[in-house]
Amino acid sequence: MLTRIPPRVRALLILSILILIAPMLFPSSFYYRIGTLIFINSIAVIGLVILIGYAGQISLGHAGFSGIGAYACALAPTHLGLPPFLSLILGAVISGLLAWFVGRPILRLKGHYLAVATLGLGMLISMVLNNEAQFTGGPDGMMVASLGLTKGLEGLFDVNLKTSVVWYWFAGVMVLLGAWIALNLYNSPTGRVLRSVHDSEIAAKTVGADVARYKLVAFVISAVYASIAGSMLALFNRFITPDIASFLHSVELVTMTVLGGAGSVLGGIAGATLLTALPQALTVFHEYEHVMLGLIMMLVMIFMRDGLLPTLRKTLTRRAIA
Amino acid sequence: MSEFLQFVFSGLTVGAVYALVALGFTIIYNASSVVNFAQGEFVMLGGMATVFIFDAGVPIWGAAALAILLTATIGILLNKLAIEPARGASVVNLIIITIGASIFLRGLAQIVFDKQIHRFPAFSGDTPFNIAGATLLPQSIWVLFGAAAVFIGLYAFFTRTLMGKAVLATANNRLAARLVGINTNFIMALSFALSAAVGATAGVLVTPITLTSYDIGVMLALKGFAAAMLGGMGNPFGALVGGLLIGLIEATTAGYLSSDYKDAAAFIVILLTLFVMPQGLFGQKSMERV
Amino acid sequence: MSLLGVRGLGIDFGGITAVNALDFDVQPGEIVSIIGPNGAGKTTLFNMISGIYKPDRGTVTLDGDDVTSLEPHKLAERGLSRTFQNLQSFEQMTALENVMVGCHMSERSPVWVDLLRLPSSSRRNRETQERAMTLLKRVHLEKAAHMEASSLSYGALKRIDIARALACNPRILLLDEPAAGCNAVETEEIDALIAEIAQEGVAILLVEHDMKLVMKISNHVIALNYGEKLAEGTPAEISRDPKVVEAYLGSHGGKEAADALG
Amino acid sequence: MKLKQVVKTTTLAAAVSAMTALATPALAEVLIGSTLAITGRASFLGDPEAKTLAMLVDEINAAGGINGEPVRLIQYDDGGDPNKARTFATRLVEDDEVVAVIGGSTTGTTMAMVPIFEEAEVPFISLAGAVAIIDPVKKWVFKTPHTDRMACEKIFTDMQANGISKIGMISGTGGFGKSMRGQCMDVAGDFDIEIVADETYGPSDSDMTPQLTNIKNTDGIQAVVNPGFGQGPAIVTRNYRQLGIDLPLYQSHGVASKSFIELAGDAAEGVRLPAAALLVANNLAEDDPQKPVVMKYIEDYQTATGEPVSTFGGHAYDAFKMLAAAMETAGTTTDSAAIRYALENTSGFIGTAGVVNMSPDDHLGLDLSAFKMLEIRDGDWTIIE
Repeated sequence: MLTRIPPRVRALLILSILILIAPMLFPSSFYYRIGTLIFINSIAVIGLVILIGYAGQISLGHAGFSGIGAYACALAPTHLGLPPFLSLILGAVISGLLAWFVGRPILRLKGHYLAVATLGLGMLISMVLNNEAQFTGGPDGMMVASLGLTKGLEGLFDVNLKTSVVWYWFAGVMVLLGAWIALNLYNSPTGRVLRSVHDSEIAAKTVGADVARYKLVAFVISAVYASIAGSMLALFNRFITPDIASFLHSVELVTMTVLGGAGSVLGGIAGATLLTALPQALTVFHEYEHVMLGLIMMLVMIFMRDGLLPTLRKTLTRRAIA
Repeated sequence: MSEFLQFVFSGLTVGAVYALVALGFTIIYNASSVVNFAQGEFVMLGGMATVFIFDAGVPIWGAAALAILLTATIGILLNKLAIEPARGASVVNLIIITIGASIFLRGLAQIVFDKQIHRFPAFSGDTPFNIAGATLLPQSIWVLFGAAAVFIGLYAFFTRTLMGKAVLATANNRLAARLVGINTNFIMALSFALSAAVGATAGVLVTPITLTSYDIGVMLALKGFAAAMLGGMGNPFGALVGGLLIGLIEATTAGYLSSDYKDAAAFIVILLTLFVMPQGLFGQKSMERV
Repeated sequence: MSLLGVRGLGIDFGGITAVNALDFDVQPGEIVSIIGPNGAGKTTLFNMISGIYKPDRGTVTLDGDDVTSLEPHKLAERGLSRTFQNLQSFEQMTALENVMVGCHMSERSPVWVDLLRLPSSSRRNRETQERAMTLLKRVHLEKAAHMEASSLSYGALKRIDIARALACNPRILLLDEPAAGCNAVETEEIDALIAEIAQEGVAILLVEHDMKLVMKISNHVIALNYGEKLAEGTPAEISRDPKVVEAYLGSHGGKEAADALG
Repeated sequence: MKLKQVVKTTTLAAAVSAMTALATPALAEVLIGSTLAITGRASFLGDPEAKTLAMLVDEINAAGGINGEPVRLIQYDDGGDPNKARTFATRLVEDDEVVAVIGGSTTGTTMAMVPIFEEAEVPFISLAGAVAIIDPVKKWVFKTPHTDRMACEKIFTDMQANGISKIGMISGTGGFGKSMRGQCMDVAGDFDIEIVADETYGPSDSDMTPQLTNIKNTDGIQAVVNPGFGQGPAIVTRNYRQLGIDLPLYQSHGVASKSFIELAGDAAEGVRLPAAALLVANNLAEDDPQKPVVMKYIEDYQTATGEPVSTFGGHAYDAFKMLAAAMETAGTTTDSAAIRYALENTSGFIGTAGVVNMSPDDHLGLDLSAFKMLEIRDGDWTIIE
């Protein structure tokens, strides 16, 4: 019966159900924070699913856009008097514009050259955030205004709410929204071109697709996703440091995307879930955390090349047939 | 003038290390089209292993040789256990695999060694040479000559020896190489061993100047990767020039412009170069075959 | 005025001349074949005409307009479409989706329309899907519509390639060895398909090693060797041309020469 | 193929079990939490801190615990990442339900966690340097290390005494260096000191001769200060001697461990820095009240770990001892408000950093006298006051 529902709707249904029932399994309110972080990471990862999974273009610098989003929310309220929510949009606009400006020359590059160019872009953003301490507070970071979600809801309904619980639902809705858009794209004229670029850029060109433009579209969309995720992290934590824009964070985002399965939105979210929750589970192993993380990355990429979720799905369908 | 010379000395010393890391990238890339992000870990292993073997009472030369040998073995294992089983995987997968390997090796190093910063004595003391008002440490000369020797050695290996030519043949066309009787698995193992040894050599040469700890690999891998791409991936001469160039840009920017933005200057130069020359300075123009 | 005009076209790779001083024309509805031994520069010629390589010399015109070195997607908009010798299928997409991508020019829409899945986006999706299905039927692959391209046979992929190129509504179609790797039945089918397309008024430029096919369907044949035009004429003229025979004997041995002689 | 299948299954199984291992039940004990940079760039801070805490918990449990209850330490490694630190802080408060927290090896992680403890009303003792942590005073936040501002003041006092008025500064761009650089700029005027050259270097830089050449060539410069920690200061010191600069070089309390002398080698000779008594325990006067405290810590730590002490581990020592004392004074191991009150009223506590006298306006409780000005002579620290 489930198979008659279009895959797009099915994915959104599964996601909604998971978001709804997960809190019933939470042993303490702390897990709302983990859930929220998973959702925030998922948003950035969905953007990368569009860039890496759909269009086949790698980026090792997307944390830079998260940094822009985060610092827009940190700086705009104090310097421009903008409310935090508009700051989030301002950050997304700036990230999108920057991606649009630098995207064209960068996306002419391929493979490892593209990797090093995006890496350089991310590093440059991270260096500005680190060095311009009079604005950004430098490496020690700065406080961020509150989005006022909890206060607003408490005022509306005259109840006492926990910030992380409110954020869990807010971020959950944002993930659904982000996933809805990415899934819309998948089977649309634009999405098809992106996916064709993934397999053969030349063939895509010969059917009349302006490949450079479509790659740019994917780059800008993914930058906006990363920026919104960065803004949300800043507003959720109410404190931000330039670490958010670091190379390691970029790598973390790409790893989440690819580990879970870059080609699918649900796969990306699975990757984000695994890598966000894993360090919490690995505290038991303490000093072996890095060894295990590295090992998991290698094993999954060697033995499950399409990522966790697609491989799992294939194994299950094969079993079902057998 | 003396100040400019000082910047050049600084840039060349640091650049020579980047060049050695970039050469390591090149060797593996040429044999397997893999960009090995664990390259920085080879440098770290070379330095850290030398420190610990030296502290155990082995003379410095023996310690260095053992450390290089150990790192080369780890290179072979990396190939055997992580790269070979992943043959045919996509670029992104391979990037994640090698980054995973680098995280793994770093994690292992902090358990096997420790998290402290270390150093061992310079080979020829710490009394600097004074050249036209600028100073140069004897160890810097070791680094520079070491980089030059590695480069010349590799050049001779690839152009003069049958084995070297076999590596190039494998790089060019794996199947054809196997058909003419080249043991391509051996060639791959050899390349990883060679690359790891070059990285470890860099670690040995440079530790007395830059010190070492379990986590120095990340930044070195980034700079070395950038240097290799700037020079044009796969070209050893490009790697050498790219490395030295980045070192010089950093040093002169720190000296003349702003020490805050010296790393930024290097990356801006790389970005601009790639915009104009998408294959790097000396990279081969690849013609898409359709 | 010819539909496609090639004048003095040439390109060098690292100092070696791959194609030189080529002239020819293709008229609407005409089937022109390019033949020649391996390495004669046939695919290079295709790559120059379709904008993938930038020629070093000469011009390419469409309807008299100079289109030399125009980006491939601009050429597609002007009605030039092609297939590939070594298959450039979108492997992770289904057969149907492969052809749907070919319909790109008729379904282009603003990105935000697709992102929000506005009704117009869904409508276009449906229309494209119907059209792509019709094209798949035309190449007898409707049964494979929902299979991933990577799981299809070489012969099937060759035909998907043609369907995809047809989806662009081309006025001139460049086919690079469409029958390579196909069995006798499939070759027959492709043969018929090409003739049918040409009858609809589409000009066809064909590279093909199967000489029987070439001699049977071509209006006009151009023989290349070492990047230069060796001979040009009707299939009958070419098969009698001593230079062509020698080029084939010299490089390919007797069998193919015998084939070439029909 | 079979191997592949096996690995696939085990990887999946590992992933699943990792997800379910998130929950751990709590017992009736004194739960003290800590999150430190045990790995990562600041691990040379977090590593001795973590080891010190583990050692002290064993010690106190062997002696019967606090108020007769055994202590359990829940220790997390945030790798110096503020986002992780905040997550662990939330976990300590909401999931582990600890009564107090020691941690935050760096200012960035500390500042990220502060709002959590303020909101949850859990006493928190930070081990990070910046003055911003306790200025302005936050109700539930304390710290044990001297502030970077105090280090600047101590250095400038020494300079003033030596007639130095024009200095160069070369600082690391990591959090510690950057913050201390700002504090030094702030207070320089109070000591009639002018900073005429201001250079920086990155946390993983390996050669600072260009920056030092610029400082060397600045007119009228009389001394150089190097705020920073990690390998940077050791390289700066070596480059300083390589360039033959013979002006006094001041390092910060960020290098206050024996390994700095080892790493910088002969070049360290003559370098001055402000540091806690811990480094010069042997040279303290017999009647110095700190002497028995620091001697015992040094001995215990070296026996427990086989490694030399650093002042960083000392910060953790002070924090734990102060917390234990506060719990004993308050007579409770559960009432966080009472523990906080006792902490705030700590007076005459003798730790490795000095004598601590806290108050509602001062959640550090150390003054400049806690700092000793040291000089490196013959490969060892000497007090020069």
